[in-house]
Amino acid sequence: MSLISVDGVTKRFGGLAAVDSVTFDVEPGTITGLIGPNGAGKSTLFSMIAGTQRPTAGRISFDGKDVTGWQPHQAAAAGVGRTFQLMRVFGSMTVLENLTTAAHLRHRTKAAARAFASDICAETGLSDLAHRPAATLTGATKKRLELARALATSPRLLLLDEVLSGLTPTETVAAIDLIERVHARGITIVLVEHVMQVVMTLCPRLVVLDFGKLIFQGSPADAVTDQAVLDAYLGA
Amino acid sequence: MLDFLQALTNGAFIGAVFALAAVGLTLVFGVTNMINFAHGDLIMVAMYVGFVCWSLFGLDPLVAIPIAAVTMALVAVLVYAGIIRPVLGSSQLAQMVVTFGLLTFLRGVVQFVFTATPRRIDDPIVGRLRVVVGGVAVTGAQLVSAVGALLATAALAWFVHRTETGQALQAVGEDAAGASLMGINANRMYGLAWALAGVSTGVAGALLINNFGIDPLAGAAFGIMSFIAVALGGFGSVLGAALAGVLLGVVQGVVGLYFSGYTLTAALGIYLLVLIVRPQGLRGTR
Amino acid sequence: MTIPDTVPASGKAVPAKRFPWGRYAGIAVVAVLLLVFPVVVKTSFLQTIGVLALTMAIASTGWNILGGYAGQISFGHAVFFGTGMYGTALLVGHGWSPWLTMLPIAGLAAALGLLIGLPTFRLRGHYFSIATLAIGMMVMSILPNVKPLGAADGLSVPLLDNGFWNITFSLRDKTEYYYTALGLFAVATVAAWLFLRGRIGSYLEAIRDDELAAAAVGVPVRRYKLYAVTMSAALTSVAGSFHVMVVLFVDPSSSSDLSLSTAIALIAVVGGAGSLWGPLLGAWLVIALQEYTRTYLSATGRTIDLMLFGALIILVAVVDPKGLVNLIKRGYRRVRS
Amino acid sequence: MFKRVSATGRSGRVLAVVAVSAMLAVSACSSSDASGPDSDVTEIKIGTPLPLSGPNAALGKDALQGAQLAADILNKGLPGLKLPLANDKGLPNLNHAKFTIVPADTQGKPENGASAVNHLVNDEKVHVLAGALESGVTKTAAQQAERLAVPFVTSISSSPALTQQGLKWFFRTGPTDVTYAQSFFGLLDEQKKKGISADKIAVLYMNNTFGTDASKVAKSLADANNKTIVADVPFDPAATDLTSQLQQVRAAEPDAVFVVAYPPTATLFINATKQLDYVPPAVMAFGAGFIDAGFISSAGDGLEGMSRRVAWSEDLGSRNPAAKAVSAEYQKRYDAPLTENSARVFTTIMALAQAINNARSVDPDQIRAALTALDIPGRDTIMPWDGIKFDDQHQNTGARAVVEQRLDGAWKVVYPKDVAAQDIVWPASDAR
Repeated sequence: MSLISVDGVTKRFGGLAAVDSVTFDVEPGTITGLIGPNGAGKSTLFSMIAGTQRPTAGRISFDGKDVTGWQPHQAAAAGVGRTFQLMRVFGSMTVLENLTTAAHLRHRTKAAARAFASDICAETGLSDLAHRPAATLTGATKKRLELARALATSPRLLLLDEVLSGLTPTETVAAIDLIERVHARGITIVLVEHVMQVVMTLCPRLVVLDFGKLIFQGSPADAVTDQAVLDAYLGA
Repeated sequence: MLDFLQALTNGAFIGAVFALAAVGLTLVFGVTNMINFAHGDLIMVAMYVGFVCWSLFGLDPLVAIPIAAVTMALVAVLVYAGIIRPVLGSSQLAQMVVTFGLLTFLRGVVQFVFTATPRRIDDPIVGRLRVVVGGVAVTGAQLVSAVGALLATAALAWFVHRTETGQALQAVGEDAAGASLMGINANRMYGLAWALAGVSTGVAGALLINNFGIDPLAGAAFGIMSFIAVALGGFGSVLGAALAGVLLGVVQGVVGLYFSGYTLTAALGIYLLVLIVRPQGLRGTR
Repeated sequence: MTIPDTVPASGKAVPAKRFPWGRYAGIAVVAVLLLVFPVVVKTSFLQTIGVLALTMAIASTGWNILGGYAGQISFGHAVFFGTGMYGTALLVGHGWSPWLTMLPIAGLAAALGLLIGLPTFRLRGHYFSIATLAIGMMVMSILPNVKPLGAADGLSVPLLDNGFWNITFSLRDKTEYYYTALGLFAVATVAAWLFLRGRIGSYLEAIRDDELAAAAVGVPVRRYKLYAVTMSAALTSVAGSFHVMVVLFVDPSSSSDLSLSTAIALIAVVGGAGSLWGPLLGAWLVIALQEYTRTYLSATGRTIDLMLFGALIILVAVVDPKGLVNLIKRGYRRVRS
Repeated sequence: MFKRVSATGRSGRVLAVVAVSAMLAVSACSSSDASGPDSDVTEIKIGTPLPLSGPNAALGKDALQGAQLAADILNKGLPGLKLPLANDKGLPNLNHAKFTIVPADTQGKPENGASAVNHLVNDEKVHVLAGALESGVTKTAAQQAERLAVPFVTSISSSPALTQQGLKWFFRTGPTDVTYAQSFFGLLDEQKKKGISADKIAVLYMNNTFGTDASKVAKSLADANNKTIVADVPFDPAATDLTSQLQQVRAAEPDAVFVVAYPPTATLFINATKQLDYVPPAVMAFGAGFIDAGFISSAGDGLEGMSRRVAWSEDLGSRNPAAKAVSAEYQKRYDAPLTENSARVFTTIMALAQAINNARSVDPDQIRAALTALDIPGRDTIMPWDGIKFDDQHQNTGARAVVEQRLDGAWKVVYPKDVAAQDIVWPASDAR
């Protein structure tokens, strides 16, 4: 049974539909790339899955349960971790405190949460920065921290919103490596990206949106030959 | 019935002054996205400016209006450059606190210089004027305050909505970064917003001393009313603030006629009611 | 459902934090200072400052939980302080011991906090602050019409026999009052510490930093804000309960004035919002400044206390919005490194 | 970034300076009172808690000046002033001890009233207390004095409740609202005898301790004197307009209106009467508003025909030689007219002086005894009183109030008959 199924989901802002009756499933343990030109509705779709926005129509189910229009904290509790396109770290906290806060979701006591947080810290290579205030980090590190923070909630599904964009080649490599290690642990991943080739290498399956409509889903190989996709990207 | 009309008119007239005060406040909020808790006390300072003009140079409040306006514009710009600019980047808490400090400081300075003794302008030009229309009486002072306030409010609204600079002002308010990309100097716009707020307080102060006593706490009531008006009208909305100001005046006038003990309660009640039904205020968009 | 526990193949471990000698030393020093103060300082005036400072410190410790940690800046906390004053005054009038009144009244204040929180927590930033300010003034404007609370006249607390159980002592020497206040302050601070040290603390700070992100890591934002206001209101009302036993009188202006609300907030801010030290530090500085100038400088009718106070607030906000505590910490670090 | 840091450093120092100076200041005063009360008295300290800053600072200043004038006259004398102890240069029975006035600011806040008294007694070591203005403040100040067992004589606060709490150390030389109100009702009865309708009364008052107390008294007396309250109109002390409230009064068509207001709202009241061009047949003003010099000058002819109750009258003063001399001296010194508040406090200090002189000691119990035994005839005061003699509640039975009416820009006594300069002009509008 699929972990997420999005069924005819629509989101209208005033008149225009940012997401227009989109339907697709995500199987457990997969990496899915959600791509499309700017304003295609990727982030909106994300926020509906993560509960920060409520669909105007349609149905979203997680692990077989209807979760349409749930609250973000409910999503997190159910096992949906996410990062934000515009980084949203807890600026006044240190890196470790950021992770500890997230870890509290599954670890009630401070000690346990801290221990788990330090593990995540180590795994994501943030150990050296553990006691740095998050506000003082560079953009790349903030993105990494966001990913780590999502991990600290022990999610089953990770929604990664442009975690790779704006990284230097070396940083990108490191990030991809991290994502793959996370995936290796059986966490399902859906990521929104612009950087096509990355998505190609990372994701066996793509979902392409354009003007809020789902125009393609399938393998990267098929995507590059698909006319609709090409039109969307080459703006023909 | 006649009583009701009279109360209505009174409310509207004092409301006009609230409106003027509120517009200045909402401008600062709309552009710099911070609340100036010292707004009412800037009005108080303006009242003293008018008082000084009268006591030293024998200038009538009417003549003092431009002087007060200019002086307060300068004061506001100084305040902005001196203490507001440094905190624009910092937390909302810091910004609120700074204006609270300003409020306390202004009251302190004024009380130090003029002492707390209430001051007054002895019969200003409009003092003896009195108009009766269909049984509804209005004093010259009220008339002048209301008309002056409305004119000033209209002028400010026109400036913000119709002139190019005004547009720039709004642009900065909506998206400072974007605006600066368009080559607008955000910093200068912030200064301008404060200057305009200063003008509004100056005019309001000079108008008020026609029939109000002048003391270090004289601004408090108007400050409070302008916050509520701004929140009620929707933060940053010039028209909303103006309408809300008048509304507050009317409410207090009418309530005073029947439940005299509850005028302030009623004003606040209306605001809280709106708050629960429509958090963004009458015309706010947030 | 089962969640795959992601215990990772551990890479480089997190370096242990240096043991915070500074903090413990600080606590020790402050504790000693507070304890010896009334022994060293015999002036009733200064002891009174001590009592008042500690009382206000308790009140702003309450404010700090909501405003400093959860970042919900309230300008209506006088309502809770007033609840304490009126509640205790009323019950003591009915023969209760002031000590017994504190908890029930604190509970009442907490309930009030919930009541206020439910509608206002939908609002963010300035909207919330103005709303609390309005609610505070609303209460202030209604009180003079409430007969059971003495309307505009207020209530006087009947004078009880001296004794700890009655929180009534000789006025010749304020030492007993001082130590009672100190005890209460210690309890309040420990309570706040216990409340904040675990998950709740992290969650509140997360909410302050970024509500959206907080929700994304599983923080039920609204509920935790309500936790915060409950605790916050309770602590502040305890301060009121004690205060009314010192002044033995409460009326609308002395209990729910806007200036009281702002004082409670500003003390925390001057000292350091979001730090348990803030309220204590802020209270001593602010109260000392205010009482001293009022008593020794304003007999001329020309007061400079307002000016100084205003300047101080501006200075703090401009120099370091995190307050004096942060300045001290910085200084300490500079010395240390 | 670097700039910021350096800036912080600098202002950090500034902050430190502020903090340190506050501390220094504090420690300075801690060292100030090493000395306890000494055996043979050369100085008598009178503590005067008053609102020296805040909304009523102006009134507080008047009161303080009255006290200081009294002390100076007692210490240095005032040639030609025929009052007891006026020219003895100190207290004859107490090795010519001199008086010192020790003021303390209450800012008009009850809690400060308490702390001010506490500070005056414990640190300044004052022997007696005189003053407090707002009833709320006097309440807490009196409480504190009671617990510290120090005599406290007030003269301004008129809330009857104060002397009804059975306090042991609290005295009041001035009239209560009851006395004040009675003078008004007496006046109304006189009118009634003349066949002028004076039965319907409206009360327009601030919604604070002072206002509600005064109105309560007025209402209860109204019942007692079978008058009817036709309008009961409280208003927010911070109101910005009183027209609606005055309309409410007008609608009830009263014969007389009792007004209780502090200066700011008193102005609003006058504005309202001007705007509505409505002056009730009789306006009878309680309270500070209609005593404040600044207000009176600005209200101008807006005041014409309105009446106020006072415990001291310039009009009468000009007929009482002692009062004349004192007010002349006051005018000379502070170049301001001797107001009611200053006159009351002046009188209180003079009375205290006599009590302490009789007591031959500054021991609180002895002073208290002397106060209870005190009996000063009216002619030995500057007040239009029967004298100063405290009843078992420590309320001065001799305190009287007179009613003045504003006529041609001056206050003329119109009640009671025996001291009246002329009959009241009724309805007030005839005076305009």
